[in-house]
Parts: sequence; C-alpha cells; structure tokens
Amino acid sequence: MRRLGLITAVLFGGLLAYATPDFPDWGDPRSPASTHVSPYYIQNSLADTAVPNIVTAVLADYRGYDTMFETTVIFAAGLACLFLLRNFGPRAVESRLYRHRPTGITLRIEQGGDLPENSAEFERIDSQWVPYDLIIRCAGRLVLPFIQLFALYVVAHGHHSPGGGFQGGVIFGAALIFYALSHDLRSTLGHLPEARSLIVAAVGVLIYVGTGVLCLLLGGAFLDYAALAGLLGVDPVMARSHGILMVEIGVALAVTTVMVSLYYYLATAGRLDEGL
Amino acid sequence: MWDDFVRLAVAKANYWIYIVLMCIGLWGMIVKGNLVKKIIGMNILQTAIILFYVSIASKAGATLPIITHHGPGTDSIQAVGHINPLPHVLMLTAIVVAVATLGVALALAMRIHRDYGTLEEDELLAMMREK
Amino acid sequence: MIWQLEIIILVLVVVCAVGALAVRDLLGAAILFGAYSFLMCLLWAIMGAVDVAFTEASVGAGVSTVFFVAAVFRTSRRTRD
Amino acid sequence: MSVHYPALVVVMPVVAALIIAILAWVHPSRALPVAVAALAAAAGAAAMMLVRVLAHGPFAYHLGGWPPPVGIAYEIDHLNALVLAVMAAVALINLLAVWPQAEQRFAERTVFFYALYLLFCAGTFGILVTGDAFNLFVLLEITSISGYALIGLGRRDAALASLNYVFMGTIGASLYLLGIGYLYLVTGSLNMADMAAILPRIQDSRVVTAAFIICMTGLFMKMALFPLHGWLPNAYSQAAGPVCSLIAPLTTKTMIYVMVRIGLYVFSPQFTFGRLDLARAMVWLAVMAIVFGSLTALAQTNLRRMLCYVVVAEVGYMVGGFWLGTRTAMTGAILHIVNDAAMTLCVFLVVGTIGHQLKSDTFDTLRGAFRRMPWTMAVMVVAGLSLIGVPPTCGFFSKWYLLGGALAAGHWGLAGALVFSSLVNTLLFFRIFEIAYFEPVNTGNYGHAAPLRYAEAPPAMLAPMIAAAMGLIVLGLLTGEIVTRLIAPAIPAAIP
Amino acid sequence: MTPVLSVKPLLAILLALGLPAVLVSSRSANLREAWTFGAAGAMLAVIASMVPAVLGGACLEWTLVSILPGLALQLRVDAFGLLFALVSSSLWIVTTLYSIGYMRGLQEHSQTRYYCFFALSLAAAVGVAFSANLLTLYLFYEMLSFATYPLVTHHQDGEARASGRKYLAYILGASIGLVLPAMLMVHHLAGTLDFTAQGILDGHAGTSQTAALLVMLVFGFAKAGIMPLHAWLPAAMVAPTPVSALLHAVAVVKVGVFSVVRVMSGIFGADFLARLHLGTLVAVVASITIIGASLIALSQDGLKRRLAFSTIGQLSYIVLGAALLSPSGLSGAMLHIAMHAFGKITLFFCAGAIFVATGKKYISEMKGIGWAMPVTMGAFFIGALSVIGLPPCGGFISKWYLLMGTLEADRIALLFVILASSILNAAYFLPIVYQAFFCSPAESRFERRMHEAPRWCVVPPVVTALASVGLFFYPQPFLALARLATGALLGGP
Repeated sequence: MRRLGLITAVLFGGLLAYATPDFPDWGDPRSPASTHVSPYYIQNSLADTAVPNIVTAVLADYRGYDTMFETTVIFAAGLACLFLLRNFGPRAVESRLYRHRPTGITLRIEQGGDLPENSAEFERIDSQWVPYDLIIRCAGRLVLPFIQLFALYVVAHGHHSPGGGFQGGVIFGAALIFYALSHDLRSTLGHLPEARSLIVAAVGVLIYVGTGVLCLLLGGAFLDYAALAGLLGVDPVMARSHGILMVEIGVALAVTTVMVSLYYYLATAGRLDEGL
Repeated sequence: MWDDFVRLAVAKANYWIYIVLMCIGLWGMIVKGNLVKKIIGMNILQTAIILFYVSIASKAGATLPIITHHGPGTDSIQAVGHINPLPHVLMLTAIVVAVATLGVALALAMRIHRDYGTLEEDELLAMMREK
Repeated sequence: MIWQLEIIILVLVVVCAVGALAVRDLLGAAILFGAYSFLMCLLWAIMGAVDVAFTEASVGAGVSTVFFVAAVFRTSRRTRD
Repeated sequence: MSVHYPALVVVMPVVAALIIAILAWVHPSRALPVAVAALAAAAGAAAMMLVRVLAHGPFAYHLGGWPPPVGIAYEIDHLNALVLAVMAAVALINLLAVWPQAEQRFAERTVFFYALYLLFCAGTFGILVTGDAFNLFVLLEITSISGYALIGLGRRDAALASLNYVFMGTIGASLYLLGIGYLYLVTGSLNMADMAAILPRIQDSRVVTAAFIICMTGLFMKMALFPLHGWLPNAYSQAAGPVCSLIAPLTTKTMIYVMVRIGLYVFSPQFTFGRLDLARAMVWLAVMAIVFGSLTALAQTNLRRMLCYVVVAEVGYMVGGFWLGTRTAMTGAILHIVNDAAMTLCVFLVVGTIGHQLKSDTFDTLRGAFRRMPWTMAVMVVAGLSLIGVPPTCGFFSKWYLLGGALAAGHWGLAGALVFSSLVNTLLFFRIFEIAYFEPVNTGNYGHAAPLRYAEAPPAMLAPMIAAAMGLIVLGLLTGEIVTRLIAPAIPAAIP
Repeated sequence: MTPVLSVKPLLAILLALGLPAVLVSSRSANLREAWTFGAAGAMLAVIASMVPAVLGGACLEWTLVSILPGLALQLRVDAFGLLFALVSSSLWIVTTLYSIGYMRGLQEHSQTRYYCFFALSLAAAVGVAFSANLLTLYLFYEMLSFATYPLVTHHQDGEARASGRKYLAYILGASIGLVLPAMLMVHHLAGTLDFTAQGILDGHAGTSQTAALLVMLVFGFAKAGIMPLHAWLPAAMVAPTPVSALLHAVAVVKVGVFSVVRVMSGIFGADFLARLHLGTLVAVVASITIIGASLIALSQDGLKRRLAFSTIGQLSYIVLGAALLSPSGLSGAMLHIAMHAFGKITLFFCAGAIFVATGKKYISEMKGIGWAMPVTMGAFFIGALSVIGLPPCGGFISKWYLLMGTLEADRIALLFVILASSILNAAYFLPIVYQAFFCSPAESRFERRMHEAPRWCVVPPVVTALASVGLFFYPQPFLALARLATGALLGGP
C-alpha cells in the first residue's frame, strides 16, 4: 500500500508537472483566464449591479445559481450529519450530575430521582466537567457580542468590502460554537435548539431559492433580480443590488445554523447531551 | 539551461507548490491507515486545488477586485487594474464544498468508531473479516 | 509584496501539511491542520484573494479545526501512523 | 411557464427538500406527498422538455438572465433531454416503490431520507442539464454528499463503505475540478460551448492534454471503471435497499453521461479519439472491466453483491462503446445509459424487495421464491432477460448497437467481451432462477417441509415495480424512435 | 408474390400469447382446458384461412413496430412459413387433448403453469414461422427457449434441474454466442436482415466470411440438434411426454430446422450458396449427424431416448434436403417437417400412453405389451412406418422427394446416406413392434394386469397415426405449399 501510494502520487505529480511549463506565467495579465470572460465582470459589475465588490457581484448574481447550490450543499451536509449521527432512539438510562455551588459537592441523581430542595444553589454539570474558570467565561461573555456584531457587519457590508453572507454566517456560527465551548452545550442549545436551528437553515436556503422563484414569477429568468424592480420600486440595477442582499441574508442564516448544528452533532456524537 | 530552470521555477512557484501539496494530500489519503489522517489528507488535496485556482486569478500589478472609487462611466474601470474575480468566486464555493464534505466524513468516522471502537483501517478490515 | 515572506509561507505550508499527516497524535494533527489552513489563508491574502482568504480563515482555520477537535474528542487520539 | 422548465426541474426537488426539512419538525407525515409531488412535477417537466426538444430542437436557459459565457446556462439538447426524462422517471418510480420499505427501515429518520433523496435527485437532474462546467461540479457535490449520507446509514459495515466512497468520490470530484481549472487557465471560460469553441485553437498545449486526462480520470473514479471500481461493490451492497435502488441506477450512468458530454461537446471528437491515442487503450480497459466484472459476479453468493459486479461490467459496456468512437457504438453507449438505468432500477428494486420481505439477500434466501413472491420474481425474470440481452427487452437493443459497433470497427476484443458477458449473465440469472424455482423453501428444520409462507410484497410496492418492468419492454420497442429522433442528432457529425 | 396487408398473422400469435392471462384467472380445470381448446381451434382456423390466399400467390404482411432504424418487427406469411404454422397449430389441438389425459392420469402438479407456457411456446413457434426478417425470428426463437424451460423442468427435481441447465446452456449459449454476432455481422455487411428469395448476402460477403457466417448460423440454431450440439435433446426427455411431443414434433426442434432452412434460403440464397459450394459443407455435417444419431439410437434401451436420437437423425434430413439446393430436395425438406411431425408425435404419444398405463420406460420391459395395448401399439407401428419412410405413410412422400433431390443434385453419396439411415431406422424401430406383439411378456405374476391407457391418451395417437396415413394419400395442402415455396426460392417448379 505504501509503495502504491507513493507511485500514484509521483505519477500524478509527474502528469501535473508535465503540463506546468505550458502554463502562462504566474500573474501574467495577458493569460486567457484574465482576458476572456473576467474583464466583463470587472468592467460591468458596478454598472450592472451597483455592487463595488466584484466577487460579491459575481458570486450572488452572475453566478448566483452556483451559490444557491453551494448553500444547498451546506444544508445537505447538515442534513447528512443529522441523518447519520442523530440518536433518535430512546435515551439511554442516564444519571445526571449536579454541583452544589457554595460547597462544590457533586450529586449524582439516577434515573427518576428528584433534585434537593433548594435547587437554586445547584447547577447541572457534564460528566467530564472542567472546574469553573472565571477568565474564560468572562472573556467569552465579553467578546461574544463583538464577534456577533462583526458577523452582522460582514454580512451587511459584503457589497462594499470583503465578506458577505457566507463569511458572516460562518463567523456568527463560530461565535455560537465559541459560546458552547466557553460555557457548555446546554446553554447554547437553550438559545438555539436543534429543531429551530435546522428550520432556520431550511428557511435560509428557502429565502435564496424563493428569491429565485419570485423573479421567475415576476417574469424574469430564475434568479434574475432585475425582475424584482417593480416589486421593490427601484430601477433594475438597484433591484439587483437588493436581490443580492436578500440572498446574502438567506445564505448567512443557513450557514450560521448549519455550522452550529454540525457542531452539535459532531461534539456530542449525535446524543445532544454534553459537549466538549 | 540553469537560467531557464530558475525562470521556470520562479515564474510558476505557486504552481509547483500546489503540485507538491496535491501529491502530499493524495499520498496521505492512500498511505495513511487512520481514517482521520485520511480526512486530513483529503482536505489538503482540496486546499491545494484552491491554491491553484487562486494562483490563476492573480495579475501582476493589479489590485483587489473591489472598486473603491470610480468615475461616472464604466470606461474608467480598467480590467488590468483588478485581480480576476472569477476564480475567487469559484473557490468560495469549493471551500464550502470542502467543509461540507469534511462534516460528512467526520460524521461517518464517528459512526465507525461507535460501531467498531477503532479508526485504524487494518484493524477495521480484520474485524470485518472476523464477523 | 515581499517575496521572501511569500517563500517562507510557501515552505511553511508544505511543512505544516507534512506535519499534519506525520504527527502521531490526532489532536496535534488537527491543530497542525488548523495552522496549515491559516498559512494558506495568509498566502491567499497576499495574492489578493481577500474573500477567499477571509472564508478560509473562518472556515478552515476556525470551524474545521473545531470539528476535527470535536471528532477526535469523541473518538480517539490514538493513531499508528 | 414552459420556458422555465430547465430551472424548475432542478429547483422543484430542492424546494421540496427544504419544505420537508421544515415539515420534519412539525408534520412528519406530510413529507411523502410533498416528495412525490415534487418528483412527479420534475418528471413532468423533463417530459415536456423532451417533447419540446423533439419539436423545436435544442434550447438554452440563462439563469439570472445572463448570457452564457458570463452567466450560467442550462442547455437542453437531444442527448440530455433523453437521459433526463428517463432518470426523472426512474427517481419517481423508485420513490413510489420504496417508501413503505423506507418507513420501516429508517423509522424517525424517514423524513430526512426523503429530503436527502430529493437533494440527490436535484443534483443528478442538474448535472444532466447544465451547460457550465463548474456548475456541474457543485451539483456533483450535492449528489455526492447526499449519496454518502444515504449509503452511510445502511447495513453493518455501511459507514466504512460510505467513508471509502467519500474518499474515492472526493478524489474523483477534485480531479474533475482540477481539470476544469486547467481548462479555465487556457480558455478563460467555464461554459462548455464556449470552451469547445476555443479549444481547437490551442489543442497542442500540454495543458489541454493534462486537463483531458485529469478530468477523465476523475470521472472514471466516479463511475467506477474497472481498476478504480473498488468503492462500488461495498457501497452498493452495504446501502439500505431503498437507497441502493436509487443510487445504483443514477450515479454511474450520470457520470458516464458526463464523460460523453465532456468528450464530445467540450473537447472535439477529433481530440478525444484522435489526438492522444488514448481511445484504443480505453476500449481494452473496458474489455477488462467487462471480463473482470462478469467473472467476479460469478464468484458471489449474495444477490446484491453479484449485481454490483454486474454494474461494474455494464460500466465497461458503455465506456467501451463510447471510446470505440464510431457512430454505431456511440449510439449503443448512449442508448445503454438509458436502458441500463431502467434495468438497474428494476433489478435493484427486486433485490430490495426480496431483502425486505425475506430479511436477507443471500442466494439461500431465494429458495422457493417463485412460489412465495411470484410477481416480484416475474419482474426479476424480465430484468434478468434484459440484462442478458433478450429481445424485445431494451437490454437487447443497446447490446445490438454495441456489438454491431464493435464488429463493424473490427474490435474483436470488445465483441468477444460483450458476448462473454451476455453468456455469464445468463449463467448468473439462471442460477438464481434455478434456486428460486427448484429448491424448497429453507425452513431450518430439515426433513419437515413447513407450510409455504406467501411473502409477496404489498401492491403499493409491486405496482411501481411492474411498471418498471413494463418500462423495460416499452423502452425496447421504442428503440427505433429513440435512436433516430434523439440519439442520431445528439452525436456530432464529425463521428464517422 | 404480391404483398397483402393483413392482421391475421398477428391475430394467430396473439391468440396463443394472450391465453395465459385467461388461464391464470380461470378457476376450474375444465374451464382452463376449454379455453385452451378454444384458442387452439381459433388459431388453426385463422391459419387455415390464410391458405387460399397464399396458394393464390399472395403473401400476407403485418408490421408490428419499427424497432430499429430500417429494421421492423415484421410478420410475413409465405408458403413455407404457413406450412410450418399449419403443422404446429394443428398438432397443438391434438397435443392438448393428449395433455389432458396425461396430466390428469398422472395427477401432475402446476397444470395451469404447464398450459400457460405451452401456449406461449406455440405463440413463439408460430411467430418464428411468420417472421419476415432475422431479427423477428431471433426474438421469437429466444422467446421459445425461455417459454419451454419451465416445461422441460416441469418436475422440479434434481434430474429436471440438470437437464434444464443443459437445455439452456446449449440453446442459449449457441444463440447468444453464435447467432447474435452472426446476425450483427450480416446486418453490417448487407445493411438489412429481411428474408428475400435471392438472399441478401450475395455480393456483400467474401467466401470465407460467408462460410464462417453459415457455420455460425447453422450451428447457432442449436434447436436443430445438429451434432455436436445435440446433447440437450436426449437430456430434455425428463419432461412429461406431451412436452416431449412439443419439443420433437410441434415446436422446438422444428423451429430449429425451420430457422436453418429459412436462413440458408432467405439470407444466403440458394444460388449464392451453390456458387460457393457451401451447400456441400452443410450436407456433410448433416450426413454425419444422420448416420451418427441413427447408430446411437440403436444402442438405447430407454424408449424415449431412442426416439430422441431418432429425431436428431430425422432433423438432419431436413437440413440435408435444404443443403442439396435442388427443387425436389427443398420440397422434400419442407414436407419432411410436416410428415416427421405427424409420425414422431404418434410415437411419443404412444410412449407416453405406455408409461401412463404401465409405468414402463424401457424397451426391454415391453415384451408382449402389444396384446395388452393393441390400439396403442398399432398406432406406434404406423408412426414407425412413417418415420422410416415406408408406404402407406406420409413419411414416404417426403423421403421420396429427398431421394429425388439427391439425384437432381447429382450426389449419389448422399442418396446412399439416406438409404442407409432408412435401414437403420427400420432396425431400431421394428424390433420394438416385433417384441411387443410376438414375444411373451417376462414373468409377470406379481404385476398388475396390463390394460389399455386412458381414453384421452389413446385417441390422440390414433388420430395422428390416421393423419399420417391420410397424408400419404392426400398430401395436398402441404405438398402444394412446399412446391410453391420451393418455386419461390429456387425459381423453378
């Protein structure tokens, strides 16, 4: 196997190396890739879509259909993880651990047991519980709003600067994952339960597809945002710009929630009880 | 001869690196027996391709594909002045695809570990043969 | 663009890739893979692909690494090669 | 509305999948009607497109309203209208046939099964209609990811088989992506027609050669051509029955379609068959695939595994026919894409049903099957005859063209392999029929013949299966129409 | 020949093809058999109604569907095909009659299945007879192979399984391995597969190609039982006797030789074969089979096995007759299809009747049986005479034409082959009759008294035996059709 792997890799590398001398030089502005289709985007995207970030314009408009499926791919990955990992069966008989905050004593309550009386002083903990760390918790609490704000900025400002729905969505998702890591999974699940997360993901993709269908119903081609002009009361160019924003929001919603769901399933091996 | 070689090496440095990375990834996927290692190899392979595409996009002396200030007409925007945006768009999609594949692959690996208690390929094969 | 910097990053990328595959601890491999992704993202940023670099920074170096770590935590760190 | 069919055929399943993913948490029982409706609508749209192509010739659809090299275009021509119509019908029939099985098999997961099923179908349909090389990659990944998930939740070793498939599939898809990158490097375009217009000018470049080889290798991995077929038997035989009868007909056939599309419509036939001298070697590889697949199938004792190797051999048929590069053989290869999809559906449906009703699919299970499930076995006989190549089932006619093409081209190796594989298929299927016909039901207590338990599938499963079997004969009788009106215009005039 | 559009050939096939649907849904055995009779009678009526038109020089055509460009599933009724269809459909009625007696007498299982596949076999046989091109013929030929498989393996035991396997291995192996490639080659060379009077290969293929194709096609139709591809026929004897009758007389082997003759005349063309001297090749192969099979038959003790080898020899008469490429030879070959069918079916009916009545299978057990079952053995005697080719039986006429044919073709060696084999025929048939009537039975004190078989088993052999005799005196429809067909193919009277 080792030899086979080496031979395959070397043969393959040889094939690639064989072709490389015929490549245009790196950074050559006269290469076909830079002269055939791409100049159109560079020169016309602003006039066509009123979006200065050409990548966003191409991503969400000229090749918006690709991006729709890109979002669908992410959604499919979320579904796939759910399908493969999620534990649907009856929960195994489990004991729950509680910690008495003032004393630090840990209680194990078996199936069917009740909490002690003054339960406000108890908190539920994971079986692999790491002692309370003030710095991480506080820093987490502190940083989190800024990350989320930044994520929203990235989504909203994707027209003018690097970023867009996908990046913003991932950052927002990462913020939630960070919350789960710095606190525990239960608190994240409390804010964004599994079902809600996946429904929002589906709704996110539906916003994208729905925009496309809306264009189609309004007489344009699928995803031809210019058709939205009448509905939005703006000229076709601005309609494209708004259309791009709409789908970016859809992408952001889908990506955020799918990332979080993926984390839920992977970190708990599908049981959705205790995180890392 | 030597000069040609150096010219070839320098002018296409990124392309050579991507070939190396691609071979490393492929080699890792074939040779490594641990499933997580194979998944890492798979990701290296995918990022190598992304590097290749990004290298296509670059243009000497051009700036980012974002139009910061522009005149009234489209004529003022010069194609040579901006990096080719198309490969970037494609690669955004490719990254997403890569992370989606990663998620599914890890999920499968976890299922395998749940069923067999190991991630080593030879041990898995031995167990399959036993049953 | 400082070409020396670029060369260093290119070399480091290869080193990280080999390291991620060679190291005998899956957690270490996951972290090295994160480093690899981050270096890659730097490389792309240098080449002007800001959007791609941005995405790779959040996905490759961020979320993917978390996924790897999560998977390794839930399975095993052990590897024989 | 009729203008929008190309987009709708892909979008409708996606929308349905999303709706189902939402319904899963509110109204799980509504999922099935939504799925069926979406697939029926997609199949209807596919049929309408077929009619339109027949009446008015090829047409294109510009997504987002952008003309091709700038935007993404869907291009419907004779070739993909035909394949799409059949694939959509296959997906619909399969869903109708397997849902009772799936609901038992997947329990609470069934809803998500439907969603992934629809995403898989959407990806497949998209691959068939797209005219953009990169869009094809994205759709391919949708298909793959939902496919990985569906396969992964199968039998005991399914997860491992599926992960293996993930590795092979990802390498394949990555190679395809790399090949497209190479083409983009030298053409600057991603649209297939645009590339095809530019490529003849630069076909001496090493990059084009490398792009061709890389692309094709990636596709060969995805379609499980002989030395790269390792993932297929495990993945298919470990998958759950309802999944297997979806993935087996669609995946490999779709990839062969892509090979035909890339080989004929992106690269010119002169390049594909002339420039590299690869064609000759490929035909011999196909011959090896056929012989290997057939012989390995003989060695199996499990029905499903046996059929997996038959699929490997069938891939050889189509690859061999394509790379022969003559008009007749090409007709045979394209016809076989369609016919094989139908045959594979039929035969895997039967195997799935047997596996579901009798709880196993080793040969032993089949004892007395003709009495226990007569209708299912009747479908099996039709499918078997089609795989053997007996008229008037459709398998005969594609074999007719393939064999005719091989003989006309004087390629005795391929002709011999085709005949050999037909004979082996005869052996394979009559071995099964013998067991099912002659041997008493295996009851476990020897000597005492237990009363025969009638285990026929419920009508809800039988009806689509019988429809599929009828489809085999109808496709066979329509061969003349299909060949003259659809396949002949689809093959470029440059092919002799 | 003037082509006439007519739906009758399709109707004839559909009558048999649609029968299983009715049979499966009919509840009682009586109803089922009534339906079978009805269909058989209707089919014979339809086929017979085509005789005047065909004798009048027309040929009836019906195109089912254009299945490949330039190639249709097409039916065409000409004199030769009609002759064969007439034989098959008339014998179907008799065989059904006999089946009722046999199957009920032995209380066989799965009778519905039996009648269904019997009907399908008949549909296929008539389809072969009416095929207008090689593709249609191949379709029905394969259909016949599969439809007869459940009949051959009717008993569903180990022996049936083994012979079923052998049966399919020979028949399918040859048809897929030889006929299919040959057919494609012909299509590639000639561009068509239609049967025409002059053949279609003339001018399109070289000598060696033609020889190769001829060998592939003659051996490929393994149902014709030409050595060495004959071994399936004795093996298939495990089937119930009516099935043997179907195999030997009504459908299967006759379809084989019919296809061979059809291909030699319609694809290659008599002139073309004569010019390349390829007729001799086939004639030699057929002669070897004739003599070889007759010699083997001598040494067989099982009655049905002896009959089987006799059939193998007799089939090659037909091939030989066609290979002579002379008018009388061809007429003789065609007539022999009919005459041998009536003779051989009588013999099988008798063998079955003996089995039903006494359970005896071996010739050595049948001493003195003649007095216990005089009617049966009388019919057997007449059948044997017909197969040997002695007057006053129909077999004499066909053999006479065959002998004339050898003389016309100026091949004295073949004349002697036929004569020698006739003597061998007599040598293996007449002792049976002799022993049955003139030897006293072996010690039979403990055996139950032998008596005549059930009525349903006795009437059919008597009918066919009488028909054999009748054909000697009035061979008209068949003779006229054969001469007409010969005229069309060879251009002479």
